[in-house]
Amino acid sequence: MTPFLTSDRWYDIRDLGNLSSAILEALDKVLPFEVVYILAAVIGFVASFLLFVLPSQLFVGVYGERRLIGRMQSRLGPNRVGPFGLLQPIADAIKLIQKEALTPTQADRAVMYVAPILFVMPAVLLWAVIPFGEHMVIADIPVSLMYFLAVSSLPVIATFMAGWSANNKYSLFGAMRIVSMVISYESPLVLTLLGAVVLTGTISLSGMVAWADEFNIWVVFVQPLALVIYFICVSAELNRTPVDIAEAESEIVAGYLTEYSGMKWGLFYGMDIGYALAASGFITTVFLGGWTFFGLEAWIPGWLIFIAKTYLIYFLFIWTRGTLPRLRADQLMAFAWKFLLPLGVFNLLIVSTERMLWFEQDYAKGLVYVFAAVNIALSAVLVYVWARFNGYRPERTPTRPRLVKQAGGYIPVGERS
Amino acid sequence: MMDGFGPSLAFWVLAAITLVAAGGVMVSRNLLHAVLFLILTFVGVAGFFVLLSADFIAMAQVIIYVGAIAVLVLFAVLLTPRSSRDNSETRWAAPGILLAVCLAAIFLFVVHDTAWRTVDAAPANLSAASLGRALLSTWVVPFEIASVLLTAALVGAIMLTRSPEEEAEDALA
Amino acid sequence: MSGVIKSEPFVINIGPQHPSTHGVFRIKATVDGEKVIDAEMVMGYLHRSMEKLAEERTYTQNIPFTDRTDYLSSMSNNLGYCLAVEKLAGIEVPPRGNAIRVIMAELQRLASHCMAVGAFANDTGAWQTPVMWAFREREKILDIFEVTSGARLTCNYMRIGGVAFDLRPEFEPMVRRVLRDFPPFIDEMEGLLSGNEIFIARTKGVGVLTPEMATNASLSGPMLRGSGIAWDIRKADPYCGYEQYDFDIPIGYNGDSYDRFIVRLEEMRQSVRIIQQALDGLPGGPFRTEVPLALRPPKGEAYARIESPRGELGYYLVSDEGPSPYRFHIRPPSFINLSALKEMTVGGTVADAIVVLGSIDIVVGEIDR
Amino acid sequence: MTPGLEHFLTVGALLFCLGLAISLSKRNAIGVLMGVELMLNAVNLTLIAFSRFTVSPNPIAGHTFVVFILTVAAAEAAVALALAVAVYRNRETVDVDRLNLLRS
Repeated sequence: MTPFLTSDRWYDIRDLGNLSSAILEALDKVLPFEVVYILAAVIGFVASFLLFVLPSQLFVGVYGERRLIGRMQSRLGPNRVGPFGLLQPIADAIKLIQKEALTPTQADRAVMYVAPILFVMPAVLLWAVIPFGEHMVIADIPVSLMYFLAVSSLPVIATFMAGWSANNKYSLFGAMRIVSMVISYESPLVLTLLGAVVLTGTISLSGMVAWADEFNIWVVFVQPLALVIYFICVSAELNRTPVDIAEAESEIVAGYLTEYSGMKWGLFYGMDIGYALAASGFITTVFLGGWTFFGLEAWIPGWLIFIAKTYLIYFLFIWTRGTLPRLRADQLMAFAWKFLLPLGVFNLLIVSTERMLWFEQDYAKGLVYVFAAVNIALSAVLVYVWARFNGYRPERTPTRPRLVKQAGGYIPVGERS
Repeated sequence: MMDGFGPSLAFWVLAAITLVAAGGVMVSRNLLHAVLFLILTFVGVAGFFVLLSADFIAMAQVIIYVGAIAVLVLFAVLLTPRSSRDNSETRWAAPGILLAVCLAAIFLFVVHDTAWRTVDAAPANLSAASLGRALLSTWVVPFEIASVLLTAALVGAIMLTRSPEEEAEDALA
Repeated sequence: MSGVIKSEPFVINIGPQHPSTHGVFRIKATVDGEKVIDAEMVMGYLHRSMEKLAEERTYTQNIPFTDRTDYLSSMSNNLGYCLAVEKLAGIEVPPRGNAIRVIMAELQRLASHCMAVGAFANDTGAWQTPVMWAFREREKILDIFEVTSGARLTCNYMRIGGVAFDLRPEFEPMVRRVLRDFPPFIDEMEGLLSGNEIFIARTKGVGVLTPEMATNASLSGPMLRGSGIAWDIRKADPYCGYEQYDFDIPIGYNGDSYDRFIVRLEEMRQSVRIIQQALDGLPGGPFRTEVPLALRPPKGEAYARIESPRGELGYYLVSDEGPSPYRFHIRPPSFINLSALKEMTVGGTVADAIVVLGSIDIVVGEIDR
Repeated sequence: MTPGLEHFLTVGALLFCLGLAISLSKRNAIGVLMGVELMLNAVNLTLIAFSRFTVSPNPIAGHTFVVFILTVAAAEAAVALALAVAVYRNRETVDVDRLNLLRS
């Protein structure tokens, strides 16, 4: 049958707790094997959804993000509904459901209705291949990294549909921007992931975690540049500030979301967070060793480590959002093509060379630590040199104006007053 | 081997989705709708690839066709003006469709009249790793030529779409 | 601008309801893809006919109107109007009144520039953080205004011949606290924005005003100083005893949005210096010259100008010896500064247009009056 | 009914003919391009089906072909769309019926 269906490691609920494993073992005795197997998968999916995705979405994504951003902006954030304002996301959802879902008269109604649904589906599908812990992956397919990339290229279509169908010029701007940005950022994104793939020699996410476990080093230490580029690219694809040009509030009102209201808007908003969380989980799995922590996973459940790392990466998303201004659309394009893409190619060259050396040394365990040290230094140098080459001259931008004592006419630059 | 209810159901659903969506490309008057139907077709074909144990190809299909080509087409549609976004037929539509119908008849006849020698079990070495090995050993020359082709296409596309102002800007620089 | 996307030209309305127009202002921009090829300013959505209404009220009754032109710097507007009336009627202001006026005007400049800098950062896309930080500091100044005049935004504090009330005892510690808190805050903003590569990329070289363009459009304030022209009414034509205080005029380098931003930041530092000096040397004595409530200035005309946070704010009054002005005219800096907007936006992108509009720091109440 | 090689080939043939009909009948150059993409997809489907079902010493060859077709399709789409945009810029139309500069 297909690799999707034949993989022998489905989601195994037994890792989550003894109660469910007891139930399943009891069922195993009375029911046929396949039924119990599928039951375990379903329970595992529901459990992971209830235990991780939904709480993350609501309480880390919506509440935590607003609360943290509030603290960064010296305000309190939501603190009225429930204890510490924890029920705020639910109150928001109730409000959004009550609101009327408006559709402009000249809008393309069918497309406008379908777009939010299409936007939600990939966000759920993405979690299928992320390993929460040992054997705790819903579909452990051999090409899970490719699967993640493929599925995460789908929401672009939905956002484009949303922007185009509303028949609003701001929405159309958002649609144009997101389409052009995704074309530009897809290539450095895939190139940098290729670095991680070449290093670990697998395109299975479980395989990558296993690699990190085997060599006792996370991919990020050997591929620091790849993580940085991937983080920037994925922020661009997810429309997170500082690269949220598709829904840039101060420029094009809300971009492709301008004409949406009610729960249709809520789906876009909620799933934006869902995609950021999924990307955090992906970064954790590929670059930060997934559910392993240098042997600590023997004492702490792996899924707790995974969730902690995911939230840490998500905090980075929140932090950049709270701090940085937004780049212009053409600057973003130039950044992708002139800066990130060449750096990704350099990175790939370096890691391929290292992989070749490593192969000749018969994958000696110590060598990877040498690579890590070399790569960290090399990445810093590369970024700086390439930035200088691209015209990065901070010393040419004075941060203080000139001061003069007397009022008068024009004073050319360089003239003492 | 394609036994069992699941693969059968998957096949029929995918066939329906793919062919209906392809028909949608044909009949929809709005060019944007046609592109959206085209994307659905691509996804359906990717589903077929999964069903045929070609998981790497399926993912590549989604990444390249949906993530890149369809987005490019959408972009091109946006760059052409609203007035030329209809998807109507030319005067020569009828002969073209007739030709396609005839061809379909021939194809179907050939497909169903030939006694194909088929195997039931999927071949063992259809994994991504063996594909990579094949690409870099047996097929390494076409592989390199394909990369040259891609580069040429990239450069060519950039040169084609440059506007006169940009040429002037570059001439000054 | 070769990297921007092109399409067929179409018209896009930036405003009157738009998050970044700072009020009900509208730019009718014709764009080709993202590139702005034509921009038309549409204003008047907030017109309240103040100049005509003022002809029906007494000189003192007109002071609250001036609060409501530039509602972000009501103190400066009060001051400009009172100076014009005093010039018309020949009234002297006691030294304590002048010093209080200077402190208030400079506090108002701090508050207004906080708003300008924060909103500008918001326009570049620094989502809410700088603006909230700036509001935190502005709040302390508004508290001072509330303690002194009873109102936070529309203070109505200046009177013809001085100020409305004397300072309260809480005033000085509160101002000292502001003076203590402000320099670190400005450094903080500088660290957050001035050295930020993205911020520089967004603002450097955007909306460049050459000195010729700036003078031809008769711009003033930070707009003019950003273009490298050392011009400040406080130095060129001192009022309220500004000549006693030691401060510098910050001027920019190329006249782009970035220069206007750093000029505003530096002006806040200079304002802190002025307040420090004025507070240290605050004279005693009366704070107001008593003038009749129904003032009838002699026949004639007067024009008084001050350096408001946005530039040269002028009030022109004509008296026919009646109890109310025969003609009342405001030279609003926002309105005049806006005249250069088209030249600065055409050729850039829509995103640039927003940044340029933010760097002008308009207040629509003042444009439409 | 259990799907076999014939079923996949039928879908591929129908898809190919639909693509052909689209590319022959559409007025818009982008529509023509979409038809071509459909035909390429149909060919891919057929190749993968053969590689999966037929007796072959080297079944991965079918996959390799598909990889090359994907590459060519990407290049073709980029160039064709660039052509469409360039043609529009010069002729103000992408209607293939009206691109008849060479007609006397």
